Amino acid sequence: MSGIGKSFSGVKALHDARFTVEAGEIHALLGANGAGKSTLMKILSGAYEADEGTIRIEGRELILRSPADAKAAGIHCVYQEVDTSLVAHLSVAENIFLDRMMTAKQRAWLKWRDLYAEAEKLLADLGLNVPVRKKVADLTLAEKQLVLIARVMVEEAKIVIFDEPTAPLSLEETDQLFRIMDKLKKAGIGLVFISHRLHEVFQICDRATVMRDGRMILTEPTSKIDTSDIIHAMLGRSLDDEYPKQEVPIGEVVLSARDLTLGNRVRGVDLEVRRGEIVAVVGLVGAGKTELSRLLFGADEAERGTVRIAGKQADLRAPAGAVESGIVLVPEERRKEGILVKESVLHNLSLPILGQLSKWGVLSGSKEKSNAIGVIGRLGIKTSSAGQLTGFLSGGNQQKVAIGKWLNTGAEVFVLDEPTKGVDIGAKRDIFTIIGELAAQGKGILYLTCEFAEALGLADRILVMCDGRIVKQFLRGEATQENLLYYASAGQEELA
Amino acid sequence: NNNGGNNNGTASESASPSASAPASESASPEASGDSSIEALKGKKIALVMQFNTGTFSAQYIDGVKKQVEKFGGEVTVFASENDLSKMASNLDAAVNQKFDGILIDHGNNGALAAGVEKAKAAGIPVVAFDAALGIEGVTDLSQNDQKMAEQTLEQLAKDAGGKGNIVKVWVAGFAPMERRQESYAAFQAKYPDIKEITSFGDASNPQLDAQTKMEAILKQYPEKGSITAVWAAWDEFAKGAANAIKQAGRDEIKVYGIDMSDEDLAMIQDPTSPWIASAAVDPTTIGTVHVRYLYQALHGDTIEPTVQIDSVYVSRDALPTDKQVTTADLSQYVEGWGESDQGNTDYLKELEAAVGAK
Amino acid sequence: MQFTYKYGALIFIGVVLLFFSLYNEYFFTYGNLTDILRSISIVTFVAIGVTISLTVDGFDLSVGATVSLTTVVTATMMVWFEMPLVVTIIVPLLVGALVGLLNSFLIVKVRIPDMIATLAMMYIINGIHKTYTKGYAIYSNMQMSDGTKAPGVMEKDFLWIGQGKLLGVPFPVILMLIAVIGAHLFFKYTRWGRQMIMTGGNEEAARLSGLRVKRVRMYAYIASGVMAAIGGILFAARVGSGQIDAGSPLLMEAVAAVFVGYSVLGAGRPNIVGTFVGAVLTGVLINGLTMLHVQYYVNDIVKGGVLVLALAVTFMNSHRKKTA
Amino acid sequence: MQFTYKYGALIFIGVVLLFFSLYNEYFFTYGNLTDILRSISIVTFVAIGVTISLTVDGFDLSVGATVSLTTVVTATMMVWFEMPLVVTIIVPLLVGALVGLLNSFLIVKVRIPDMIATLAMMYIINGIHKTYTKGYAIYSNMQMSDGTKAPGVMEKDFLWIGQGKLLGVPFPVILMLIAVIGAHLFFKYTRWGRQMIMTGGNEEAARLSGLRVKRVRMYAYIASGVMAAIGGILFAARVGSGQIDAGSPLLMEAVAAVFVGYSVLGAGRPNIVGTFVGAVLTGVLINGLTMLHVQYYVNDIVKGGVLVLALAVTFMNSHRKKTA
Ligand SMILES: Nc1ncnc2c1ncn2[C@@H]1O[C@H](COP(=O)(O)OP(=O)(O)OP(=O)(O)O)[C@@H](O)[C@H]1O
Ligand SMILES: Nc1ncnc2c1ncn2[C@@H]1O[C@H](COP(=O)(O)OP(=O)(O)OP(=O)(O)O)[C@@H](O)[C@H]1O
Ligand SMILES: [Mg+2]
Ligand SMILES: [Mg+2]
Repeated sequence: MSGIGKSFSGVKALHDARFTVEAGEIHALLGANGAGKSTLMKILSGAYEADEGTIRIEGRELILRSPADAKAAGIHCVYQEVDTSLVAHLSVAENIFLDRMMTAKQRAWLKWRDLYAEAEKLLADLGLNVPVRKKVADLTLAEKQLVLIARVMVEEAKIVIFDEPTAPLSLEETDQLFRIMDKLKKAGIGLVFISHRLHEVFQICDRATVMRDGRMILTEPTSKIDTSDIIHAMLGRSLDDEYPKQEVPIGEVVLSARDLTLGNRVRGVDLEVRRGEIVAVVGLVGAGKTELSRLLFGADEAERGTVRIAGKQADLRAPAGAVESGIVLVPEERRKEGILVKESVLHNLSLPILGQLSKWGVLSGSKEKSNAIGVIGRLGIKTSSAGQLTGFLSGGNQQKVAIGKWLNTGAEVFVLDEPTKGVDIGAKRDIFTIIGELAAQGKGILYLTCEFAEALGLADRILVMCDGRIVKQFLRGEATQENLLYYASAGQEELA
Repeated sequence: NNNGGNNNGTASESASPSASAPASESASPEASGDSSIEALKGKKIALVMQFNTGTFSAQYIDGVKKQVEKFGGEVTVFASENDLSKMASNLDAAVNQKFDGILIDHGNNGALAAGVEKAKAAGIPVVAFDAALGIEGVTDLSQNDQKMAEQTLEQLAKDAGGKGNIVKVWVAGFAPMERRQESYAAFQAKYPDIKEITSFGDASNPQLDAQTKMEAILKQYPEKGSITAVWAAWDEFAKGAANAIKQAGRDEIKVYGIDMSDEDLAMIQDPTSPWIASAAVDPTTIGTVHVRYLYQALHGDTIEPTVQIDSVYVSRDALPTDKQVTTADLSQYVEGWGESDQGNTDYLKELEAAVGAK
Repeated sequence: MQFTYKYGALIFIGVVLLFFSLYNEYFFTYGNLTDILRSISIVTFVAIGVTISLTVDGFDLSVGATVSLTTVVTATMMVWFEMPLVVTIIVPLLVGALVGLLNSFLIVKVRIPDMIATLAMMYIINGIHKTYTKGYAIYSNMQMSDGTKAPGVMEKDFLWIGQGKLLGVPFPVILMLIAVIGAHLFFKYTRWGRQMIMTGGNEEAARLSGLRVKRVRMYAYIASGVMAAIGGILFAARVGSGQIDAGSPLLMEAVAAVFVGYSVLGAGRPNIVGTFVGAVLTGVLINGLTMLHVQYYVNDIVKGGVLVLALAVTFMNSHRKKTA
Repeated sequence: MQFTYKYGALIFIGVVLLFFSLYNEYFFTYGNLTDILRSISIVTFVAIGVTISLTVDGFDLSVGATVSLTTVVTATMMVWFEMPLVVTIIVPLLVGALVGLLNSFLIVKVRIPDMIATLAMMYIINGIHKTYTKGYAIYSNMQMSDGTKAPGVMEKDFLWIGQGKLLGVPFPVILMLIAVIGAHLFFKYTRWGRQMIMTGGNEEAARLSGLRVKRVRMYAYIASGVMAAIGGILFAARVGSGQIDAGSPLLMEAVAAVFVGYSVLGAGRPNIVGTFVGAVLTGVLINGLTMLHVQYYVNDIVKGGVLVLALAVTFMNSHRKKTA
C-alpha cells in the first residue's frame, strides 16, 4: 500500500500511509488509539474506500471498492469490532461460513447437516471449543472472537489481517491463536497483527510498523527494536513509569459484599474494599468478573447476598439505586453500556447528575457546561469540543468519558471492569493516574481485570477469582504473575 | 317530485328497472296456518355487511335485530370493514355455518355471486340490500339513490332560483355514490346557470376532511353570496361541510345532504345549522323491511326480483321547532317516513304477535 | 450542502407558501392561515404523542385509537352523564393516561416490543370504544337504543374549546402552540426531557448511568396517551359530537408529520419543532391544493412526494456528511 | 418454561380450534376450514411481503397501497384494455416489482430510513391508483366518465383464480400454501435466503463478509412488492372488480399476522411459518367469534388480546432465558 489518504468529514485520518506485508511474515501494526491502524486495514480489506493512494498485491494494482473485491483478491480481515462482524441470532456454524454464503462458492441449496459437520471438524482442527449450533448471541466475547478467527480459516487467503484479536482472549486462547497464526505463516500467507499488548508483538511478529496520527513513523524487524523504541514512536515521547502508583492512607471499610450469588457464575462472593484502597479482582476470561461487577451495581439482580456501602445497606434493585447508594460501575462493553455514542460528550457527562444540574427540573446550561469542561480538563479528554459526538472519540477518550461521568456524583466506590481493554499505552497511563487520584480522595476502588500485570502494578490488594469464587487473596508485593496464574487456573482444576 | 327514469343505473346495478313495491302487493295472499308460523320461529339469520361504521349502519343493524327478534329469531352480524374480499369470505362462512337465512347489506355481484350461488345450492334464502346482485331467485332491495339525489338537487335548484355557485362534496369508488353522481350529471345539464365551483371528498376521514376543506374554500370565496349552496352526497360529508359553514358564520350558504340518521336530524333541526334538508330512507326501516322479505322467502313465497324502498325528502320547514325529533317519530311530521308496512304480510303479523305473546 | 441539509425542509415550506400565495390572493390571509393552524391542531397533538414515544426509542401505534376512545368518552360525559365541564375534560385525560400506562405495562413489564404491543392495544382500544357506544356516534340528546333520549347536550362552553377564539386566535391554535412550545422546552431544557432523549439514545447505557429507564419509558407512553386524549377532546369540541373511529386516520397522518420533521434543522431524529413543521406543511398543502381545486386523490401523491423530497434533502446529505 | 416459550403460540391455536369446534358443529368442517384458509390467502401474501422486508431489517409500509394499485391495474387490464389473461397477470406483477424497485431506490440510494420511505411511497401509490381510475371502482363494462361503457369484462378464467377450486381445494389456498412453503424453504435452505437473513441480522457484518447488501435489500423490497401484487391480483379475482383503496386495511392486518408470528416456535423475530400461523389464527378467530354471536366490534378486542397473549408468552420467557 502506498500514498494512502483518507478523511472523515474533513478530518484527515491517514496521510500518505505506506505499508507492506510479505508472504510468510507476521507484520505488527502498532500505534496509539486513533492512530489510524484500523482505518488503514479497513481500506486494505475493502470496508472503506481510500481517497487516494494505490494498493498492489503480487505486483498487480488493485482497486478495492467493496469487501467482496478484497476477498476475491485473497485479503481477509478479523475486524476489531467483534459485534459488527457477526450475525448474533444465527448459529456459530453459519457465522463461520458467512463469507462463503455470500458467494457462488456456496451451493445455492444448503445442507445443514453437512455444514454443521464441516464447522465441527474445522473447530476441532483449530483446537477451539465452541458448540457449532449455539446462537452467537449466547456466546461470550472471547468465544465470539474465536468464531471470527475460525471464519478466516475456511477461506483461501493470501493476506490475513488480525485487528486486536487478543483483547478479549485469555492467555491460553491467545496461545492457541498464535499457534494458528504460525501455521498460516508457514503456509506462506502474509499476516498483519494489531495489538496494544507489546509483549505479544515481540513474541510472534517478524516486523513492526508504528503509526502516529495517520502517518508511518517506523518500520523495523522486531529483532532490531525494543518496547521503549515502539512507545517512543507511538507517543512521540517516552513513558517513564507505566504504573504511577501513589501511596495513600487506607481508611475504614467502604464496600462490603457478603455471599453474592447468581447462578453458577457468581458463587457466594465475599469481599471488602477500604477507603483509599485499590482492590484488583483478577481471573481468566469467563471467571465471572463481569457478572460480579454487574451484581455490585444492581445491573443484574443477585439471588442472594448483601452489599453495604459505607456501612449502609445498598439498594441494588436497579443501577439507579446503586448510584444513590454510592457505588458506580464503568462497564466492560464501553460503546454499548458505558457511553451513548450518538450523544455529545457534554450530554454523556451530565447524564448521572441531571438532578444536581437542574432546579425544579429545569437544567442549567451554564452548570452543565462547567461540569463538562471541568471533567474534560481534569481527565485530559481529547475532544474538539464538549459538543462533539462521543462516538467520534478514540477508544481511550471514550473510556475517559465513561469514567468521567461518575466523578461528580459523589460516589464512594468505583467499580471498573477492564477499563484498559483496547486502550493504548498513553491513555492507559492516564486512566491509571485517574484511578490513583480517586483513591487519594478516599474512594474505594474495585478493579476487575484479566491483565495480571495491571493488577500487580496498581493494586493494594489482589483477589483471584476462578469459576465464580474468590479463591485467593494477595497483598501488594506478595503476588507474582506466576502465582496469580496458578490460582486463577488451579482453582479451576480443583473444582473440575 | 319528478322521476327522471334513469333507473337503468350503472353496469353494476344490472337489475331491471324496478317498481316500488307497496305493502299490499308483496303481501302473501293466503294467511298461513299455525304450523308454518311455528316453522318460522327460532331462525338463525346472518347479516353480512360491507361496512358498519357510522350511525346509519348502527341504526340499520338495530332495525334488523329488532325485527328478527320480533319474529323470534337471532341475528349474527358479519362485519367486513369495507373490504369486499372479506365480505365474500363472510358470506361463505355464513353458508358453511348453515344459517337459516342470509341478509346482505351492500357489496356487489362480482364479489358475492359465487357465495350466493352456494347459499342457493344449500337452500338458504338470501335477500340483498343495495348490492344489485341481479341473481335469479335473490331479491335485491335498494334505496333509490338517483331519486334521493334528484330530490335534494331539485330543491337546491328551486331554492337558488335556478342559478348560483355550488360546491359538491362527493367521492367515487362506491356504488351508491356513483349512482348519485348520475343524477348530479343530469342536474348539471338541466341547470346550466348553476355552476360547480369545486368538488372534493375523501371517504377515509369523511367528516373532518370535509370540514377542513370546506374551510379552505370559504376562505377562497370570502364574499357573502359567492357560494349559494353545498350539495353533499353523503351525510358524513354534510356534517363536516355544515360545521365549517356554521363556524365561519356564513349563514347564507345552505347545505343539502343525502341519508339521515338521528344525529343528522338533530343537525337539520338546529336553526343555526346551514344543513336544511336531506333525502333519505329511514335506516331502521330498511332493516325492518329487509328482514320481512327474508322471512317471506323463508316462508317459501316468491318475491319480485327487485324492491325499491322509497326515499323521503326531509327539510327543516317540515320539522317542529319546539321539540327534538328522531327518526323514530319523524313519521309524525314527514309523510312517507318510517312505519312503512312494506314487505309485511298477515302471517308475519301473526308470527310477530305469537312471539310477542310469549 | 450543510445549508440545504439544515434548512432544506424550511425553505421548501417557504417555497410552497409563496407558490400558493401567488396563485391565490386568499391564501395568505390571516383568516386562512389561522384556519390552517386550526385544522392541524388535532393531528399536531397526536403527532407530539408519537414524537414523545419515538424519543424514548419506542413507537406508539395506539394514538389513533386513543383519539377515537377519548373523543367518544368526552361526548358521553356530556350527553349521557351530564357532567360538568371539568369532569368532561379530566375523565378523557385520565383515560389517555391509562392507555399509556397499559402500553408501558406491556412494553416494560411484559417486554413485548413497542410496535407490537401498541398495535395490539390499538385493536383493543378500537374494540372498546365501539363496544362502549355500541357503534353509535354520540351527539346532543341522541336517540338511545332503548328508545329513550340521552339527557345531555354538547355544552357550549365545551364546544368553545374547539371552535372559539381568544383575542382573535382560534383557541385550539393557542392550545397547540402552548403544547408545541412546552414540549420543545421540555425536551430541550428539563431534566426529564433529557432523560427521555438519553433513554432513547441507548437504553442500556442510560440504565447503567443510573437512569430509571423503565419509569422514563412509562412516563413517555403516558404522555403520549395524554396528548392523544387532548387530540380526542379537541376532536369532539371541533365536530360537536363523538364520532366512532374518528382517530384511525390520524395515526398515519401524525406519523407522516413526525417523519417530515426528521429533516427539519437537520435533526435526522424525531423532534418537536420538526413535527410541528411537518404538520404545518401537510396542513398548508391540503389547504392550498383544495384552493387549486385539484382532485382529492392528487393530494396523496403530492403529500407523498413532498415527504420524499423533504427527506431526500436531509438523508442524502446526512450520509454525505458522515463518510465524505 | 422453554416449552411454553417455543410452543405457546401453537398450543394456543390448538386450544382456540378445539374450543370453537366444541362450541359449533359447523366450525370443524372441511368447507369451513378451507373457507378460513381462503379468507386469509390475500392477507397472507401481503404478510409474506412484510416478513421479507422485515427479514432484511426493513419495513415495507407500502404493501397495502400496492395491493390497491395492482388490484385496479388488474381489473383495468381486462375491463379497459381487454388484454389476454397472461398480460392481465404479468402487468400487475411488474407494477409490484416496480414499486419495490422505487422503494429500494429511496432506501438504498437516497438513504431515507425504511419506514419513512415506504410510508411516503404508500401515500404516492394511494394517490396514483386513484388518479389512474379517477377514483372509480373498476367493474365489467363499467360506465366511463365520458359516458361510454368500458369494452371489457372480468374474464371467467381470471375469476377462477380467486374463486375456483382444484381437486376440491380453493385455488387461492393452493397458491398461498405454495408461497408459504416456497418462502420458508427459500429462507431456510437457499443461499439467497440466508443472505437476506444475514443482511437483516447485521447489515455491516454482511457487508464486511463481501455481500452486496444493497442489492440484497433491493431484491427483498422487489419481492415484497411482487407478493403484494399477487395479493392485489387475488383480490381482483376474488371480488370480481377493482376496488379503490382495497388494500389499505390489509397493511395493519398483515403486520398483526407477522407480529403474532414472532412468537411461533420461539423465534422472536419475523419468520414465514410464524406469519402464516399468525394469519391462520386471525382467520380462525374472526370466523369462530362470529359464530359465537359476539358483537362485531368485540372482534377487535379479542384480536388485540390474542396478540398480547401470544406475544407475552414469547417475550416474557425470552427475557427470562436471557438473564436467568
Ligand atoms: N467511521 C468514522 N467516522 C469518523 N471518524 C472515524 C471513523 N472511523 C475512524 N475515524 C477516526 O479516524 C481516526 C483513526 O481511527 P482508527 O479506528 O483507524 O484508529 P486505530 O488506530 O484503529 O485505534 P484503536 O487502537 O483505538 O483501534 C480516529 O481519529 C477516528 O476517530
Ligand atoms: N450471555 C451469556 N450466555 C451464556 N453464558 C454466559 C453469558 N455471558 C457470560 N456467560 C458465562 O458466564 C461466565 C462468566 O462470564 P463473565 O463475562 O462474567 O466473565 P469475566 O470473568 O468477566 O470474563 P471477561 O474477561 O470476558 O469479562 C462464563 O463462563 C461465560 O461463559
Ligand atoms: Mg482500531
Ligand atoms: Mg468481563
